[in-house]
Amino acid sequence: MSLKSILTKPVRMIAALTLASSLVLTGCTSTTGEGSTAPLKKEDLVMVVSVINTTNPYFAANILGAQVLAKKLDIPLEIVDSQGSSQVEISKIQAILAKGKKVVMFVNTVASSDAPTIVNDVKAAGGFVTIWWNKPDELNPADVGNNFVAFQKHSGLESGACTASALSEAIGKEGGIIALPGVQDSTTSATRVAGMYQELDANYPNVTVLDEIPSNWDPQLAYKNSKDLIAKHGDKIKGVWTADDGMQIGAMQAFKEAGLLEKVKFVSDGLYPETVAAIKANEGNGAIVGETFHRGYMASAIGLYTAYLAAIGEIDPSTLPAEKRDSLFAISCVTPDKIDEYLKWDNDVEGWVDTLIENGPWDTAPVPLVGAGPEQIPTRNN
Amino acid sequence: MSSTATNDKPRNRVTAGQPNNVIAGFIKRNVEVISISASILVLATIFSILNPRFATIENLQNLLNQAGLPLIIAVGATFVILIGSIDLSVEGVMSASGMAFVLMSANSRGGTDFGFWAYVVAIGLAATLGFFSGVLFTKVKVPSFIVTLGMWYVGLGIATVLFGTDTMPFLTNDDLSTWASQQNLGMPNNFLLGLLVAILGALLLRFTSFGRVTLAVGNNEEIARGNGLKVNRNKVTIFVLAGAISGIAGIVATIQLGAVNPTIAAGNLFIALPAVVIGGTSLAGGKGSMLGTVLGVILLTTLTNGLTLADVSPNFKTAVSGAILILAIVITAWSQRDRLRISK
Amino acid sequence: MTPAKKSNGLPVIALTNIEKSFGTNKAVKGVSFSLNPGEVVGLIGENGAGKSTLLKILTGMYQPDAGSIEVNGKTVKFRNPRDSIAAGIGVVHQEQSLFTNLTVAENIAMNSGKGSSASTKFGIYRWNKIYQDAKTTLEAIGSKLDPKTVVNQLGFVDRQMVEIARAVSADAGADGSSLVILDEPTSVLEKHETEVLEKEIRKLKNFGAVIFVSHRLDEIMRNCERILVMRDGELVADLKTTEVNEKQLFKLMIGHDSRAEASTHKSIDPKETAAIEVKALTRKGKFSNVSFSVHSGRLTAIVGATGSGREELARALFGAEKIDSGSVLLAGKQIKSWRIPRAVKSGIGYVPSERKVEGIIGGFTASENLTLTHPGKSAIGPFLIPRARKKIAQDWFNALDVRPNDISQELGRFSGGNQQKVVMAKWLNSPELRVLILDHPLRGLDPGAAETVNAQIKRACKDGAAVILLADTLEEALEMGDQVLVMRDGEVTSSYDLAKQNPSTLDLLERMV
Amino acid sequence: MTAAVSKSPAGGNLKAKLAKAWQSVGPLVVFLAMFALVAIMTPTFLANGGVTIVASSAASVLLVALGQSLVLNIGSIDLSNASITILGAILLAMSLNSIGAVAPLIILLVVSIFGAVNGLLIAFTQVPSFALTLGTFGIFQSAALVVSGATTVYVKQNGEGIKSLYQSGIGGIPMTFALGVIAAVLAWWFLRFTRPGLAMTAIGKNESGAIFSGIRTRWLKVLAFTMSGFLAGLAGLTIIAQAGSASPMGLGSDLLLPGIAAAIVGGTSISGGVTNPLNVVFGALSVALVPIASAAVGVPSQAQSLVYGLVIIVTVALTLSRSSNSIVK
Repeated sequence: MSLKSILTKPVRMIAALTLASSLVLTGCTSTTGEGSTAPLKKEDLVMVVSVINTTNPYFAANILGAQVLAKKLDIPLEIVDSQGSSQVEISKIQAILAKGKKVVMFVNTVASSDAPTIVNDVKAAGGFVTIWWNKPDELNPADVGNNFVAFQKHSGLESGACTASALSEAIGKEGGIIALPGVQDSTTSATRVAGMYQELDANYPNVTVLDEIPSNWDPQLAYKNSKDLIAKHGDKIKGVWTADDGMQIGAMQAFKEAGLLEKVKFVSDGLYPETVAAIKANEGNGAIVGETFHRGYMASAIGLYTAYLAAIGEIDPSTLPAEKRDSLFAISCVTPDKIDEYLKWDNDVEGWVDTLIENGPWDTAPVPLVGAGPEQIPTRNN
Repeated sequence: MSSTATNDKPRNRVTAGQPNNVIAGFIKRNVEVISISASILVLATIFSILNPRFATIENLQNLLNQAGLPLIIAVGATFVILIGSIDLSVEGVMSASGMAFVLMSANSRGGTDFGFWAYVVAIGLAATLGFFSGVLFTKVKVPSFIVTLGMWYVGLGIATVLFGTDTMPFLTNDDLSTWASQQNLGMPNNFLLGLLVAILGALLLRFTSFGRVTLAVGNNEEIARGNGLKVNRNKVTIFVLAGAISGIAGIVATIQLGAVNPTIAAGNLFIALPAVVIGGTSLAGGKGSMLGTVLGVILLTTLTNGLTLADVSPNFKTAVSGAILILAIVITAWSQRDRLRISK
Repeated sequence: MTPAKKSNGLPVIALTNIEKSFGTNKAVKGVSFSLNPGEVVGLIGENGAGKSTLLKILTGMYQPDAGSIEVNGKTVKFRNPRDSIAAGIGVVHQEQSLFTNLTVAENIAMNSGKGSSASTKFGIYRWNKIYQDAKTTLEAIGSKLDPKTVVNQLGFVDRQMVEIARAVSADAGADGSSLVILDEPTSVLEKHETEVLEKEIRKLKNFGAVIFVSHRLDEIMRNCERILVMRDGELVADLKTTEVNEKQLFKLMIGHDSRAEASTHKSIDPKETAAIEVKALTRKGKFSNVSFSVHSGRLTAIVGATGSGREELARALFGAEKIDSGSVLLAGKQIKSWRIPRAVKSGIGYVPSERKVEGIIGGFTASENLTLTHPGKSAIGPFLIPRARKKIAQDWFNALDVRPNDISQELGRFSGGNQQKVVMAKWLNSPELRVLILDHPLRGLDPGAAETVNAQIKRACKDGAAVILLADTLEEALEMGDQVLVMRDGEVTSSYDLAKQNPSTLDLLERMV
Repeated sequence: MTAAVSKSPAGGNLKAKLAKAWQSVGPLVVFLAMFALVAIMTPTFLANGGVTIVASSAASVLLVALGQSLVLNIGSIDLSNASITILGAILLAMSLNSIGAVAPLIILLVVSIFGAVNGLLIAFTQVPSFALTLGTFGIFQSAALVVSGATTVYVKQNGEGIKSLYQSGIGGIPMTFALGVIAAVLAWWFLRFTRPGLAMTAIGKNESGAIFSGIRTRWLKVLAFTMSGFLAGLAGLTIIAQAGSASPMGLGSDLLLPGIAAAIVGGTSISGGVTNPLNVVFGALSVALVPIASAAVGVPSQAQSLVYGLVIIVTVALTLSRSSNSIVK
């Protein structure tokens, strides 16, 4: 068999396959049906909360909120664990849709690009869904229809700005800091990082970011990267900015081992129970100087309740104003001295959910609706 | 993946002890060790030129500190690869044992502190998973690749179940949670532990019938059976050993972080495996050394650490280490190129 | 390890009515015999006669369906190789069975699971003891090998010695005399190497009894006092060497007389250009400045001792070894960048000595193997026509009387002789076969198969192929060849045109060593 | 199955025949059994297009697995093909926006070249594929991050044709999966009825033997890896079809292990020389079914990866081609 025949082989296969696919494109049935928008009966409904994994504190809280709401509304609840994989997420959601009940769904998407597939499938199955945190900017709920009730999130820019200023103040408005973003292609992480830079450029010209290493929301990786950065910059590091508290745990451990915990300040997003504990224990003599407050149980409850209202016909998404289809909810800057004002919510999740049901999804303290998306990531000059 | 035809039949029938000089022979025998050591030196020089801080004591200690965990894992992996098999379950088994360990030690979730027994149970659990891999592999004849792939998820599952929905458990004992990076003889504890495991592994390989039978099985399993060697027992033992070592690694990982979640071990396998291969252990089995493995781990850790210090954009890091991996194996294999050579 | 054991008069081993069958076919039918201490007994029979099955039973690989085995008077059952080794039965395998990555000493110790008992204390290896034991064993069989050398550094003869040392070391566990089985130990050796080995074999008596399996009847006659002949799973003869001659033995094995006709030697037609011409061919360290030519229809036999470089030369002609200088001309045309695929395309065929590794694809069916290189009508361009393939294969199977006559069975399951027939057919299936290179084509073949293969070689010649033969024995070379080249230390020392000259084996031997 | 079996003529033969028979139907039977189980436990699942769901999520796995089994068949392994899929998908998304409708063909050519580079390096530097493709895996991954700017790339125009592959189908089977099946049939035909195909299997069974049969083993290795790259590219195409976008960590970024698992569940031998692309189809379906099934029948989410692991082991144990080689590694 000659070399020529070998090299021509793939070409032949390409030809054959493209021919085949072009053949099947013509005149074949469509599997995506039309989404219904007629009000549904409560007993036909099933609630679904989809999270990236079940062990991260934030997602655990997502599940908690869903469970509480489901109990209050007395609707069965299903949990989808994406195990960090878009494919698993999508196919599991499809599997639940296939079981026939009409879904009221809250999805914490693994990647922005999962959103279109999910909302289309839910639409096809006649369910109602809200997406949190990640979706393509082009994907406008209004364009999809009532079944994609809303996209909701807390502002990442604000989160970044708020932690950045807290950190800068704590280190005396000057000096070097390091930044540990999350997964590189996550818009959540990207917006928080952008917010940080925006704040620094605007108000803290003397604070410089020495290094920025994505650490994939992974404490272990954040720990490793921090170690390298300590070796690289030594005591030039005055502060550490991380995109979530999980990575902060790893970073703090690294600085603790280097004996620098007392000399360096930390800020991050999410005020996880672990962080609360660290603050209460006054780790590193007040090492943590700034946090943001928003809660997984609040997010899931808001998302599910919005979808629920649309499902039973309480609200008609098509008539809602833009900010209620693509929403930004309040996020609060927290300094260690006044975390207790916020923790009170955690002590009474049930009570909070009651007020949510009472006030509706858009104006429940401490996370009322504050603006409309999509968040534009500003382009930095320099 | 693994060649079954051991094709080193004597082509040229001249009895060996070829007259070419001793140095050449030595180099020929230790080509891997020498070329890796060389490449480590080269990299180190380049990095310290790019960033003087690379050569500082602090960084070198940090480097060893990061080498500790992969080193422990790589030792187990070496044994498995020596019989031409592979163990992908490492990360899952690590999380399972790590989770068990923290939950049985003094931790932020409360619960009783079983002290010493926490270690026993954690390593025991890991060894058991290894045992099951070994049995499924030898008795049911499922390729190690797939058994251990499955066992990876099983371990992960166990960890997730143990974790439940509660908060992330921290080790509350500070001496313990900083042990890994404490220095002794100028070297961090976890690296010393890794070194200890490696030395034990080397001794096991050189001075016990277990070790020698391992080499024999790796060289030619059929002959080994024909000679009445207890092949299956040897294989199962290896997987139990590898499991136990992963268990130790799991404990070390949790100690380093001072806390544990199911993804505690993420990414470790794909440092350890290339390290073993670069270290000159043949994926076909029967050929390899612990020294090579140790050097392989140091090479890769030097690389990742150096790239960070050299301000290489994170986007390019994997590419660079990938390229270096290729370069390393190509250089090692170049001398042995031949038109009849079989490489899987 | 003490030679000259106390013999309690009982037979070392006694088999009675051993039966073994696989599925429907009976491989061994009621075989009984016994061996006394100090006896060297030859076991002969065609491939597939049941020899190897019988040996596998003796070494515990298979369990007999019926019959009993006694060792030194005690009835034994071998559930696995370990049992048989423990009973003091050692084997020198047909294919070499050493761990090439371990030392000589370890290979000897590994046997009998001694690796885990005698030579270790609390599981810890005692290297000195292992080296010591190995040294004594090696000395006992008169070998000066260094126990510390790694086996992959050794040549064939030395490896064979290690095998023997390991075989005799097996008896350490046994009480009473032990049995050493030599399964075609000489099949891979050159004539003069064999002689070295045979001396050792005679020494083995001291350890007990010896079963000597070989296809070379002359060897059997030389070395054994008694000869057991097997055919179709039965023991058809058990007689004293003094009572028979080679012809009778052949008849007993095959069932008919040898058909080897008197050989005629074809002479060159000066006008025609040689099918293959080699000019000053050199491969550093292997062979240098080799020149010769073979005309189509002629057979050139190349003889030479170990390290004469003739294997390397043969492989170089096939493109399997790099050529440093010199040139190869096919029908007058010079070939550039000589590699195997090019060689095959230009009509060269090569039957390697390492049949299992290089000659066949064991996992492929016989028909796939047969048509893999030269599909003939079984392929149009790159496309295969299975039906045509089956026909081609079936025709060859009938022509060469391959047994079992089942073209869709994996070739790896056939006996060596029948595999070799298929390998021959694989090359002969090419219509434009110009040159056929044969590297020890009869190695490990029984006389029956050898006859068929030789017939095919002659036929290839008649059909106009130029054949280059690396023969097992000088006799073979003289019988088959039209021309004989003698090589020593990588150089051609002399060349005989048998159409004109008529050298003796001695003449050749002189120029070899 | 020990050396003894493969040597004993008749007995081994019988075993071999049985094994062959099971080999040809095993993966199908196992998948059907699992699917039936789900259907019984949650009847509505089947009614509401469960088949469609499984098929659509199996499509990309199938294509990657096909490439993998072609490489496994020559006794090598390709750890880089999943990263080629992602890179290909990203390049496709970008080029659809820029150069338009011809983009798919160009991208398929490009990824085939990526595969060919793998093959050339392996064939001519003679390094173990496991290590080498581990290296190129890293390189392709970086490339994906760099070209995408570490963010999601959306198909803004000219995407309709490709998207319809996912949205449309025959009898509820999306075209993406049908594409995979077509590829499987072609691969099967190639391996069974062409000389290069047969020669590849020969390499997997005994490379030395193949070399001495005059087979161009080097170039066939290159071809196998080229095909693996090409099929990985097709998988990338199905990703675009499903998501209309691609990102380094998004949909399809975790296909490597499922791909290998699918190949082996489909009866492919990891030590080379044995594969049946048609069975890989069912291998892929089984691998895709497990997470879906566990969600459908309501396995507690905490325990799902545990179940996944066990099922993979069991299915392989059932579908294994044991007669292929005497030594399991």
